[in-house]
Amino acid sequence: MITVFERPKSLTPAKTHYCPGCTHGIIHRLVAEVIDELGVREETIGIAPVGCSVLAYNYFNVDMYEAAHGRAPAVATGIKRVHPDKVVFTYQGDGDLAAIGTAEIIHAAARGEKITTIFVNNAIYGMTGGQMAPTTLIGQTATTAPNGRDPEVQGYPIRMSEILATMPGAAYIARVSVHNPQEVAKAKKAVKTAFQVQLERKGFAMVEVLSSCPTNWGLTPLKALEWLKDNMIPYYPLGVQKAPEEVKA
Amino acid sequence: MITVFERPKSLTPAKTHYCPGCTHGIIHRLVAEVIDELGVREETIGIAPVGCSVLAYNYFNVDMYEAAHGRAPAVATGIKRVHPDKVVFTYQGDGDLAAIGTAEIIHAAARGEKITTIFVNNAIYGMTGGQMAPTTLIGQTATTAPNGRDPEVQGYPIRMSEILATMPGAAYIARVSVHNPQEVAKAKKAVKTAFQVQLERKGFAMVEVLSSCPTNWGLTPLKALEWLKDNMIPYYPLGVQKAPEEVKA
Amino acid sequence: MAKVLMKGNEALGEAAIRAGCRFFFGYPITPQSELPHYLAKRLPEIGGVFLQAESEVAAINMVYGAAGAGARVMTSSSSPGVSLKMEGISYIAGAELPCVIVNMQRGGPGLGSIQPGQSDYFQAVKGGGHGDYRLLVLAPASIQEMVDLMGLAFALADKYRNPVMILGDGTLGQMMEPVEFPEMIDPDKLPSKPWAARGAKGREPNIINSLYLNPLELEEHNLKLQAKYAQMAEEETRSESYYTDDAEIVLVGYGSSARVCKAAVDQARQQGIKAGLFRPITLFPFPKAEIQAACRQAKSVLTVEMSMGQLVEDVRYNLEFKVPVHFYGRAGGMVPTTRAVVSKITELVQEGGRSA
Amino acid sequence: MAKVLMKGNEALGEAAIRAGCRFFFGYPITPQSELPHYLAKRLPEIGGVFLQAESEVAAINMVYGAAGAGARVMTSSSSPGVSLKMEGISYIAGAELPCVIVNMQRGGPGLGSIQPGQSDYFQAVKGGGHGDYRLLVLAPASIQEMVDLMGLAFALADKYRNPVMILGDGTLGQMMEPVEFPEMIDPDKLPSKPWAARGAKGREPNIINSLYLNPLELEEHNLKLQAKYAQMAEEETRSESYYTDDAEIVLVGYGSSARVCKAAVDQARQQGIKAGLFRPITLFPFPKAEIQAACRQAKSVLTVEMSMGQLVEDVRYNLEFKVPVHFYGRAGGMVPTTRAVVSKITELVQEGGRSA
Amino acid sequence: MLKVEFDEERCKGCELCKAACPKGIIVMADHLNSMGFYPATVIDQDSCISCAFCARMCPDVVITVRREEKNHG
Amino acid sequence: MLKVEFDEERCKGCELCKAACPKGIIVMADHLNSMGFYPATVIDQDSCISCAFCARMCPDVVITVRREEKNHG
Amino acid sequence: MLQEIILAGFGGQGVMSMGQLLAYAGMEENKQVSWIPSYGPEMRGGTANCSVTLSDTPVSSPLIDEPDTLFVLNRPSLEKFEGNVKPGGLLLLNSSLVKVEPQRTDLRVLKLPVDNLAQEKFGNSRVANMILVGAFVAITGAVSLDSVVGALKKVLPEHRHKLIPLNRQALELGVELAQS
Amino acid sequence: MLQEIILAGFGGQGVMSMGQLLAYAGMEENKQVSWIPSYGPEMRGGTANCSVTLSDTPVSSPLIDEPDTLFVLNRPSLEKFEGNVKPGGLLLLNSSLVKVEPQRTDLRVLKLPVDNLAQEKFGNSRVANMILVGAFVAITGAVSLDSVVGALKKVLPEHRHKLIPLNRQALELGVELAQS
Ligand SMILES: Cc1ncc(C[n+]2csc(CCOP(=O)(O)OP(=O)(O)O)c2C)c(N)n1
Ligand SMILES: Cc1ncc(C[n+]2csc(CCOP(=O)(O)OP(=O)(O)O)c2C)c(N)n1
Ligand code: SF4
Ligand code: SF4
Ligand code: SF4
Ligand code: SF4
Ligand code: SF4
Ligand code: SF4
Ligand SMILES: [Mg+2]
Ligand SMILES: [Mg+2]
Repeated sequence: MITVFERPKSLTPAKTHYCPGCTHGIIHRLVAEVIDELGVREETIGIAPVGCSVLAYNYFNVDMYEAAHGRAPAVATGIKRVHPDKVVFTYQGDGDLAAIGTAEIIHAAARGEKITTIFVNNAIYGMTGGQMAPTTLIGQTATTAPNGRDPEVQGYPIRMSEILATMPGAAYIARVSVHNPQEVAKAKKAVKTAFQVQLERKGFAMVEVLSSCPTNWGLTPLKALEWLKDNMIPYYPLGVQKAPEEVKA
Repeated sequence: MITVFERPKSLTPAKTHYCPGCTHGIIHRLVAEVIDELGVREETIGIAPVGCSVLAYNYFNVDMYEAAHGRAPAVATGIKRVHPDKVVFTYQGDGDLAAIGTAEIIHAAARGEKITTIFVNNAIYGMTGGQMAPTTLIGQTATTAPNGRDPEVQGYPIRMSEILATMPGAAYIARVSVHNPQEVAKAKKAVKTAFQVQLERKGFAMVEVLSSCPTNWGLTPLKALEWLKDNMIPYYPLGVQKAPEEVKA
Repeated sequence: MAKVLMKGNEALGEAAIRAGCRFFFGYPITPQSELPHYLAKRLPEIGGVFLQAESEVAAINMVYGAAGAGARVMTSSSSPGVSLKMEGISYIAGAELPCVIVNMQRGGPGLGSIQPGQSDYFQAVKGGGHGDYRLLVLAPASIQEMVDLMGLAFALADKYRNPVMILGDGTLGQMMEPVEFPEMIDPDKLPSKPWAARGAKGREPNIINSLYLNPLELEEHNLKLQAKYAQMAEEETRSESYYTDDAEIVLVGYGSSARVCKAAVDQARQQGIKAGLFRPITLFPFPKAEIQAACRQAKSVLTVEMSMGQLVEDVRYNLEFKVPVHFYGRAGGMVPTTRAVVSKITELVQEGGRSA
Repeated sequence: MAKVLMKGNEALGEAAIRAGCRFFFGYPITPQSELPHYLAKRLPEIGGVFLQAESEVAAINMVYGAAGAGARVMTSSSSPGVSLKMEGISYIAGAELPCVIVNMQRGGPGLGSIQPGQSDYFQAVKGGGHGDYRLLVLAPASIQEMVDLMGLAFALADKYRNPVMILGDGTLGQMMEPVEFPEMIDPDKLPSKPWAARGAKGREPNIINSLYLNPLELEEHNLKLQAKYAQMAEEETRSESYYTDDAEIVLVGYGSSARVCKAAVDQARQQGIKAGLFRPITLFPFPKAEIQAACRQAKSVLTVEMSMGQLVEDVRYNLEFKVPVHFYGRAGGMVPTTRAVVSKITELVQEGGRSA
Repeated sequence: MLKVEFDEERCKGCELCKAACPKGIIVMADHLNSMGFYPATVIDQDSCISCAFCARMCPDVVITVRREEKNHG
Repeated sequence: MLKVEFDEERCKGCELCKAACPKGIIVMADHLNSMGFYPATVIDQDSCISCAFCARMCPDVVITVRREEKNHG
Repeated sequence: MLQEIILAGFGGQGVMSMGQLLAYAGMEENKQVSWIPSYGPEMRGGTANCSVTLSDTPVSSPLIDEPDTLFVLNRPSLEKFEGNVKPGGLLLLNSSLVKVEPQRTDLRVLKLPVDNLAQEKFGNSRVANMILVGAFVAITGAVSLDSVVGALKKVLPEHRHKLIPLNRQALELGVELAQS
Repeated sequence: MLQEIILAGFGGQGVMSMGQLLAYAGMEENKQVSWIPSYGPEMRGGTANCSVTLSDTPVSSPLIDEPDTLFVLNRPSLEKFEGNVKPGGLLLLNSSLVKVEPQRTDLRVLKLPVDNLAQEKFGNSRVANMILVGAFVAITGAVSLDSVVGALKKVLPEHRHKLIPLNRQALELGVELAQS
């Protein structure tokens, strides 16, 4: 028998604290698989955000930081400037990256900081109890938008990939999803490219992964994936927003 | 004799502290003229930034705030939510708006906050002694980029108008210049539109004004205007980036 | 009004509304999030505005905007989030704007934990931001007191044109207790604020500002602020003294530690120990005369905190080292138990309350 | 090395380089900007990195990144900018990372002024951020001492794995004085930092973190931090005593106020008044034994600050109210004059140094 | 060795694997694991085509998938 | 009344008005004002076409511009 | 009177509202009461617990180290809290879910298969917790059954008020089982 | 010896480097010296000033309230600082630019039209300030002329070192004028 699928080396044996069916777990695994495949586990430094993935430092089997809420790109910059030859990635939620950390991610991209960002967009603040995120959809309810997001009051959901793709310093920006095995495969390819772009020192790279939060969306894990497909993807279209020439081809 | 040009009522009699030939003065005057023409002087609340225009609260003859560095859009949001019928504008430099205040301006735009922002882009930190701004051009020298901005180290200049124009909450975004009388006239038109868009509650409105800093560019006022035209405009193209349908037409 | 059983965070929200607050700007953080959740629902119902800001920094600056515009306005956070507000708070104090800031403290430093803590005491009372400003700091010890102090907080903020902080902790935010609310204040009927920026109709422009380029003017401004703080010390100190009259040992604690102390005092009294409790309710201004009176006959003082020793410095300072002041603290989200405090009391009483 | 005439801010930059610092992350602000200007030029020349961050918040978090990665790293700002760093500083202290933070204080609160101030004392020594952390705070009084203390700052930061603050003010940053520099330290020859995150080659992963969800663990972590602070108090206090041996009146001041005090002491002595000066060099840990020794024979103490009274509280606290402690402060960018301090001395001596 | 193997104690019973399996051979057990979940499992190992869809969807990395070696027999 | 009038004490001598004047009639005075600048001025008022280019470019709002009334006679 | 109660189970098993119900009932009787949840990053699927104090004198800390009564709705909760119960205290156990035996021998233990009972007797496993509450009321007398029924109106959302009679039946079953 | 000096003029008139020159010269003589600029939002066109202390004992505050010597290069500076000079102090005035008379009668005043002199004698107005410095040296003896010339190397950028002889001539002219 040949093993076709097993736990990647870049994950520790720890059980995660994620809710059942939360796709944070899938995304962790993809990142770990890519690190394994690129053979850079011992060269990699990861940065966990504040958010549901705050304990990612216990799950990735690499040197890790826990960063203040929203500041992972700044922390990554500090690390990368000290160790330009190491692989540095941030793993951030939508509250972390698109709200409090807006300035840090935009300026990391503007600087063309040679880091990889995994941006987990679940359209909600998972960790703190289902508050509205900058990416919460119009009409979607949240504990701080109990009647649904109203653009007249709370404004419009923000599309970070589109914004970052406008910046010359950003080398690779893609949006993927993990709502079925096919999309998971594509997501992994994007994550791999985002790490390769860093290894080739092309500039800033980010993969936005649409992710589910069954708990705060109030749905079963399966219904949550459906909701993601039916509601998030229309507003957050999948695809590569920006890539170096070679990657595009 | 008919007076064809005189000091607008919305400016106080105070002499400004600006350096000779600094175009901050022109931009102040344009804003004051527009407030006069719209007849909203007594309904207007302005917000001065931290930057060379920090003392703008002494120059505009309207209710004024001095805001913490970068936070004018948040301050404006607080005011506008309390007084939705008043006219609220922020006046901000490029360090203020495009560096430390990145998150605040992006989220004011995302919310479609019904305020008007005058963004004075002079590609430098004037107030603090000529440090690099996020908008400093490649190769341009600054006290913190003594050998000129190198994209490999400091990254690429940021185009805020282009970024903000991607946001659904932004109703009007335009870039203008004040390097000659014709452009000054166009700039005034844009400023007026940006206030009208607010009065019509269409959403967030911003005018980016390319401005000179003879002192920190190390040029005479006239040479500074030339440098602006020759160097800034190619990277920061003038024009309306985004407008409500009626305005476009 | 009938009593209702309510979570501290939610009760604070309702109390703010009763106090005439119609504007809230905040950013979520555990363990205070039920406060924004509550207001997100309630404020729009009564024509108010709830806005989730993009960060704590934005939130406090929105408060600056709304306060300068004349509104009763509030924000709320917990330890790391409050640290981010330090610059903004200094601006608000410098510009003399009234507002209420809630800190439901958790364990620190850094990300720390989300369990209750009291280790932001210094930050609250000494001014964690730059410059010689002070907050008026109120420390409730029950849900009912949180409600009562919220009304007071808005009144004092307006009276002094100064930010007022309600310093709670995760326990007070998360627990439910029965509570009664005061009548609703109509914000339109509050005294007007002629200094507020709402459009210069028929008057000279108002300027909301903390910049004084002329150092002499800034010094004068600082002296004015100090005079305000002195007046607060004169008029606004509050405290509770419990069995201190004959107490040989006086416990000092605020907020939820004070509840534990009270139970410990009761138990100690049952054991025949003359114990008492002094509970500062205003942490700034510190109730100096009151603590001196409460400890006049004490052989020793025991300060109990959920921190590694912050309030204890102010206790020693205000008692002017005339009584030995001991310390019992837990940190990191650990809460002192009544049993541990009682055994500390017994120990001190046996020692005769000598060495500090 | 020959003496050179140099601005305080620039001298600090060169001193950091001599101390083996190769990384600087900061954001411009008056009156410290010459420090980044200097390093922007010098660091790239020697293979270091100067990076202007998008904000103070980003800067301090870059420092967190670089410090965790094992580098000697520094940031610098002035009052409002330092307030913005409070959360980040609490994280750095919580994660036990070594770094140096410079605060060239200016007048506050709020935007205040850009003239020199000393009103961030509490923020520096009590922990303006949340949680029970402390900075080791060094207060130079001359350009030469700034240079000397910079070397010490990096050494202590590494020794304790704790952030060290150099607390200066606009005067020290802006003035020029002759200065001599120490030899260059080669950062590659410094002891290695096995805890640093630089890729888990052949070892278990290192984790840079301040989160402890288990409150007992966070409490233990806090106790460990406290033990460090106690060790600092044991081993690292520094101060200068000037004519205190027979002083009837002891002046206390730090940084540039201490210079004025020294001149005042000289003048008072000329007038036959037995005046002395105690100058704390470490503000945290406070040189308690030293100040008690210096004031043993004093009839009164006069604290001189460019603030409305912050250091004075620590002076009273550390003297345990055994000597009357008086206060003379200027604020808002005003600097005490020698003449005013001398007249305050005369006044106190005439009063006989009685009431505090 | 089994083709699909479930590390049952890690399973949170989310059923994402079950929904992803093209052969419909994943079922939820009727006992709770120590975390309090009904874990997923495969009874009919033979029908498994080793596509690993289940494993790819599993957020908890519960599943190991193997296939018979091609040139095996 | 003059067509172009300069509030001399406000002028910072930047010469932006001078460069903008299509008639080239703006010159810098040879005395300093109290701020220490050589202020701009117009000698040849008659040549002025009241286009206000000078005023529009002046950062210090030094200049007032008037024109003769059309139906003046 | 002082009753300190910890209620523990998986998130979603309803321990939080069970605790609130007791606190409300105490309040109806003008007792001093407090309720506090554990809060943390354990989310759905993790364990959840709350502490309730019913007292005649002011409640010191709402946090409870040594409960008089422990409600246990799942196995991890038994392991976590059993050791803390006061000697002689009460342990109420949902034996439909907890199959192991308690270790302590100094406690009063009542094991009720409430999930099964609720399903069998009322065809609705949602009221399982009420059987335990009924048993608690019967054994401790900390609050009256009427107060608990009265409190249901406060704890149940409006649209569930029609279930109050059913809940009362479940409570009564608990009383009965405790007394037998 | 203690010499406290304020130098004031418009920004761009070179008062900052004039002050640094004096401080360097003092340092060359192993004096205790300090220099500090005024700093503020006055930028180009505003007034600028700096304070220099030359002393035999450690310098207390580098800020100077009552200078022994005041260099005045423009009119606003005269108005701003004249009143502060110590009675009997020295006022050095560039009378090419300052046309008004000082008010104080208790000062030693030296008015030199240095812009004109520099232009006339050396065809280079850039060295005007040096004439004032020369006069200062001659009158106060606070530092020696040689030290000032030596300090020029430190203050002037490399590519301007060829101007040192010219600067020396200007300094000497100042000495001469002061002595006459
Ligand atoms: C400065 C600060 N503000 C707020 C918080 C509280 N907080 C923790 S996680 C979080 C949001 C998490 O949302 P997101 O980034 O979308 O991650 P998710 O949990 O959805 O994966 C917030 C607001 C904090 N820890 N620090
Ligand atoms: C929190 C904070 N950081 C830094 C500063 C210092 N500061 C004042 S103005 C300024 C930049 C001004 O540049 P810009 O916004 O471009 O305005 P300009 O002066 O060019 O008009 C800075 C960094 C400050 N006052 N507050
Ligand atoms: S709360 Fe949402 S995002 Fe967080 S672990 Fe649970 S399902 Fe995932
Ligand atoms: S420094 Fe530059 S931006 Fe500031 S006033 Fe002078 S010319 Fe204008
Ligand atoms: S490997 Fe494929 S066929 Fe086999 S159990 Fe998994 S999903 Fe089903
Ligand atoms: S996807 Fe994984 S966790 Fe979910 S049921 Fe299947 S095996 Fe269990
Ligand atoms: S109005 Fe026109 S013509 Fe007249 S001076 Fe001004 S620019 Fe010249
Ligand atoms: S543009 Fe204005 S300030 Fe400049 S020279 Fe002309 S009048 Fe003077
Ligand atoms: Mg999220
Ligand atoms: Mg600028």
